[in-house]
Amino acid sequence: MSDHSDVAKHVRGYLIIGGTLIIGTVLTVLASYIDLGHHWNIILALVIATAKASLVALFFMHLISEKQMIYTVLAFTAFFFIGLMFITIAAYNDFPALTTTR
Amino acid sequence: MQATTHTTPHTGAHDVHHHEPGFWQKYIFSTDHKVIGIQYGITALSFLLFGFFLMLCMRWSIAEGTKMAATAGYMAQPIPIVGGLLEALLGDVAKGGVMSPDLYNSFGAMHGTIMVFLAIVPLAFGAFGNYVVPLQIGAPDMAFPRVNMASYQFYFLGGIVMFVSFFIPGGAAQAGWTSYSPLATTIPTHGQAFWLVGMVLLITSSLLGAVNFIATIIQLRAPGMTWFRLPFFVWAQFVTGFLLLLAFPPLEAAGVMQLMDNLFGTSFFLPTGLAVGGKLADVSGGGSPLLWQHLFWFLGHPEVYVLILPAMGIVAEIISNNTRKPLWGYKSLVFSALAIGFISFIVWAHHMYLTGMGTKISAFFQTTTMIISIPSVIILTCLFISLWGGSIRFNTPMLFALAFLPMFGIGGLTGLPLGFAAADLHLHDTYYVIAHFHYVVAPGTIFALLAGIYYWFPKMTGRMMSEFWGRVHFWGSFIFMNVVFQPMFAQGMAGMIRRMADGGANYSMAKNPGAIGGLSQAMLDWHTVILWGAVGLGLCQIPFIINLFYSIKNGKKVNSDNPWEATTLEWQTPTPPPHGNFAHAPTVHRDPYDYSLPGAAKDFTPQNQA
Amino acid sequence: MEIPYTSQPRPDTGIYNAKVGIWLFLASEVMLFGALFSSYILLRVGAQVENWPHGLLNIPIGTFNTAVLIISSVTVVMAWASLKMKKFGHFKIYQAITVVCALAFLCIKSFEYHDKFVHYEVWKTDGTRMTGHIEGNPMFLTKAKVAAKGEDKIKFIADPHHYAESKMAGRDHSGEHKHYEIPLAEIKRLSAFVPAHSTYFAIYFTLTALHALHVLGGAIVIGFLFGPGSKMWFTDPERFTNRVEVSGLFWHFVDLVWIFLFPVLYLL
Amino acid sequence: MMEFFEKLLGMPVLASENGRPVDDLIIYIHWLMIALFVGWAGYFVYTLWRFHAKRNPKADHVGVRSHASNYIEVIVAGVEVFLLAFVAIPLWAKSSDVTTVPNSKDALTIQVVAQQFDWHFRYAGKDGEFGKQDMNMVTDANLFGVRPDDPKGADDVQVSTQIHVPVNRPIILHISSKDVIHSFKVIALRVTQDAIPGMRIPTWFKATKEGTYQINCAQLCGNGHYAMSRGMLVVESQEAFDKWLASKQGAATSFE
Ligand code: HEA
Ligand code: HEA
Ligand code: CUA
Ligand SMILES: [Cu+2]
Repeated sequence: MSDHSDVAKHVRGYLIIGGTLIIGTVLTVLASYIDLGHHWNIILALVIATAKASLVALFFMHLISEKQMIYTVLAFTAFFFIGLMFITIAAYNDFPALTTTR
Repeated sequence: MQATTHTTPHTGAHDVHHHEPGFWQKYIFSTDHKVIGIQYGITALSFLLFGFFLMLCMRWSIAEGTKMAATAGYMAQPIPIVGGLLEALLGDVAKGGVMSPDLYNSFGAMHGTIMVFLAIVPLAFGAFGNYVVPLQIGAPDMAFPRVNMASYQFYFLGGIVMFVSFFIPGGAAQAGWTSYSPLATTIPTHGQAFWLVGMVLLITSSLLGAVNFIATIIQLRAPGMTWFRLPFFVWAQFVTGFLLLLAFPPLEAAGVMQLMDNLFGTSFFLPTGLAVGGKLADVSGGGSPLLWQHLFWFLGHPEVYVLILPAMGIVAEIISNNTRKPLWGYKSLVFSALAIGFISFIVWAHHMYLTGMGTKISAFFQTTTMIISIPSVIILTCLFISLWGGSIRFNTPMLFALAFLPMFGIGGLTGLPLGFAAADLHLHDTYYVIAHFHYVVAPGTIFALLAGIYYWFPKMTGRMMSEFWGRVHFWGSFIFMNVVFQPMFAQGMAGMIRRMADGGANYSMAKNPGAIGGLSQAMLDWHTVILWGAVGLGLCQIPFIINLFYSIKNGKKVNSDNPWEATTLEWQTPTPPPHGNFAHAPTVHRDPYDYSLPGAAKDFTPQNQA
Repeated sequence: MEIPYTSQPRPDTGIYNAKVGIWLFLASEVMLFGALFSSYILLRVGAQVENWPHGLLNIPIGTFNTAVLIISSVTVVMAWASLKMKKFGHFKIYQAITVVCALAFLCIKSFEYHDKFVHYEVWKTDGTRMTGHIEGNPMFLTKAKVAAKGEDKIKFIADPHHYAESKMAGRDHSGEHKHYEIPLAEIKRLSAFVPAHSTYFAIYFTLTALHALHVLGGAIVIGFLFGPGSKMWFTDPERFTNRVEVSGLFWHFVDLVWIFLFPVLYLL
Repeated sequence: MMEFFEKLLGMPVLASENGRPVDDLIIYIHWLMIALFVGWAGYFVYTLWRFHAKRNPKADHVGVRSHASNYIEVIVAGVEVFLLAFVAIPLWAKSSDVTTVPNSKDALTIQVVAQQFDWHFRYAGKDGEFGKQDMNMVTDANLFGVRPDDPKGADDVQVSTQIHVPVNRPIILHISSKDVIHSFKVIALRVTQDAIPGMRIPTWFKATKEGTYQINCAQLCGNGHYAMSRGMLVVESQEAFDKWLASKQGAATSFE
């Protein structure tokens, strides 16, 4: 993708991000010990996880500077993944009135 | 390129003799997309025949089952000819050559599985896709030849596993091709486990295939082959690739989970408070049967478009070629195909209306289901209109391609009532559904695939198949297909439930004279008609099979590399195409279907002609 | 004709074949793990609290393992960068570390698994429940298996606390490890923390095992490119670098999945 | 008109109020289908004859120039939208949501549990209230997971295979299953609902004709699926029904 010189530039970035990820991990753990009320714990943990994940995707996987084609593919994938997850969950929250589960 | 317009037979042989690979290298472990395509083709056709054989046995026992209504008590009839064989091979489930309900259920489940995953998809995607796509886009081969070979080998392995499962104690899977839990888990035999392992292998195969196809179409298009110069067939395969790539993994996940349920006693799909005669005493419960259905149909619906899109592609190619004019509305065809691919990911729960679905969600899925019917309407309309103004040649491929249109039309139209939850209330799980989808996949897709075989056979072998026997094959198949499936609409509308080992005899008026809403004798008698229709259908395939194999060596030689005078690139190669396909890399100068160009010398102008 | 763009990017798309391939493959992987995550959510929402035994996993170990994977991810990208900068030696070192990390991860995971296999829960007929160990730390016992061995009771060392204490009535929470002899007659169900124990452990083992398989696969590929595969550097460095990049992309994805698995399974 | 189409489509007898709109919907949509089919089929046959290479040796590169087809597509879409918005969706809301059952105050509620390969039913009894239930209590002996500690359950009536319901009165069924998925279907009453273990899903119908109706199991449920046909639903006058229910009072039912 890129010539040597700016790869060299990136190298420091990679190490910094690596460090950030470790810190993020520690944060998640600590956050899980303080009780912010069940939901907030979940949300916080997922936010941190998402942040870490995007770091990996953007920099380690170079998504920050990829080609159109790949963005397109991933956009569709993301869409269908969200569809699968949320429509299914929605279906579970929309049973006919008086339906009992469990 | 003029060089290729007069015949150049056996270039294949010439081309490869400098590094002559051995038999195994050349035919079994080949990485050449053409050989792999043919491997796919032969295997898939054999499975198609096998799947049909299963169904013949089932249809026989259904037709016999109906006899029981009239005379009180179950007069089991041994299956003629093969009954003894089945007993010998399968043991108790076929005692006395009679089809037991268990055997009926395994045959039904395996018929569905084999037809969908081992016959039609491998034929439409694996065989035609592999052979034709690289040629049509002017590529030397697939992007990843070794992955391509692996894809076939996984498919073959999956096929073996599925086939072997017939002979294990208790026989093959019995829970339908949909394998709904908890049934799939409560049946005490290991057939289901084999089914799941087989599926995981087949899914892996499709994934490898899909990655390869998409990468190939994106990366290996010849110079000048822009997106909107791709033949429609390539577009169809492209969309199909994405469906397989993104819809299959959820089923793989579900398959793994059901495997865990069956082998390690987990409860992914087993709810609390299940009481199957204490059998499940030791499971934790807490799972959800609906979860399986969601994951299955998330694949299941895109899968059905995997079955139809390549067929539409083939039909489009053949119609354009034999009307000697471009497809009408090429762009709307392409965008419709893309739309179908996209929307097919969000309609899956129209298979689940009766699993207790609230107003909001059902409204959503009814709407998306209606939306997705529109692009199909557009595609068919375009194909119909493409005929207008053409100069139609009625050769065998064209006959099959033309027959596809009304047959798919009927199947598609009857999908509409099923798409409305309230109408589905009456039609769900009746023979109406069976008729609906068989009209799309059997007289629909199968006809398209046969058309493709007759059409590309000369390119693969350098010889033509017999035109006369082709017509015999066509008219026979056309008539009997309808004899088999048309009555099922009536049966279904009358309320005949599917997957009944006795064809609904137990619900007949004869059985319960007192009850209102039983099946009339007339409805049951259709079974006999259908049985003989199916037998006739089978007989009509004999001329085809003979024709196919006979013509490889003895068919009439083609007098050019382009016997159909087609415009697309696969016809601009030597016949059969050598390893590496093109003598020298083609450059594309024009749209895929430049037939009857005003002022052109001939009534067709190949894509690579400046 | 030879297959084009195996190492040079295609002008109009700007990518070489293998990269398109791996991204497509990763897309399908997203759907695979996506389906499992959805299942996790639905199972969890559907479960009665007292049947959702989380908090039993060893968080420090989990954290450590996460760190191990992250480090390996850094080394992978560094390895690729080194090749870009024509430093083959560095590449070797970094990839070596990666492989070691991968193996370390797998070892640690297998110890975690074993811990669970010998840790039990009993459901007594009187409705009370206890977690703990059985004398001699046997694996995978169930009521049926005990009976099959012809024994009529188990020697049980109870944990001081049950995971669902706060939420359920009628269980045993005296501070210390009590020893019991529980007759089979009093046992409704006996299960180690194996997949069959509950939907939680079912999904936990499925997800982590599937992930472990990916780690193993990745380790093998990277190991190959580190060892025999690396000869290619001297014949076709361009293409070799691409291979390393592609294997790296896969590895990062495996890491990325774990980044979600860890909080979801260990912490929440 | 409607009758004609019912004959044409060969629809089975209809004996319920809720079934009427279902049949109507099926008929409307078939009008659209028939129109499309006949129209296109006619066109199809004509073109094949008209443009046979014999009659039309030279093809026209462009072909159809008009955009008539767009109108056809728009019309199809239009009809579908209409059926969706004004027929199908409202109808499903009505048939799936039992809280909106017409004059539901005098509705009769029955619990249904399917098992391989039979049906079990539970009436609330005199007090019109069911005893409490708990899925964790479900066993072969206690299919409904009834809590013995609840007095309300004392007068509940449990029967197998055959149920009786009063005519012209809305009946609400809470359908569940003990083992695998079945589907409760009475064709003449146009009522269908999957019976899914771990769930209790309500549906309703209002029979308008007295008589005995066949209960179908419409979901593959094992090797006895085809023979799960013993279930019968008897629609009778209110008086006859009351008498029958009284006769079942306290009569113990065994579930195997
Ligand atoms: C290739 C396969 C295929 C295709 C293309 C389709 C296409 C469609 N299917 Fe079908 N379907 C299946 C295969 C397929 N289906 C299978 C296998 C099942 C059963 C699975 C199981 O339960 O085992 C099924 C079941 C099924 C159901 C569930 C039924 C039930 O279980 O109760 C539903 C419900 O919505 C449905 C709807 C549709 C719709 C709306 C379309 C639409 O896409 C159709 C759109 C097409 C048209 C509208 C035709 C337009 C044509 C014209 C306008 C021209 C007409 C002209 C002439 C005829 C001359 N299908
Ligand atoms: C692609 C899918 C596909 C195809 C093509 C078919 C094809 C056929 N199917 Fe199938 N069917 C299903 C998918 C398919 N089916 C599914 C998914 C189910 C539901 C299963 C379930 O309930 O779980 C089902 C169920 C099903 C039933 C309902 C069973 C029941 O509910 O109890 C019936 C009943 O008649 C039936 C009949 C037929 C018939 C007569 C054909 C015929 O059209 C077959 C035509 C084929 C031939 C005539 C063979 C031609 C052979 C060659 C050309 C080979 C040449 C060979 C060489 C050269 C080596 N099928
Ligand atoms: Cu019960 Cu089918
Ligand atoms: Cu569908």
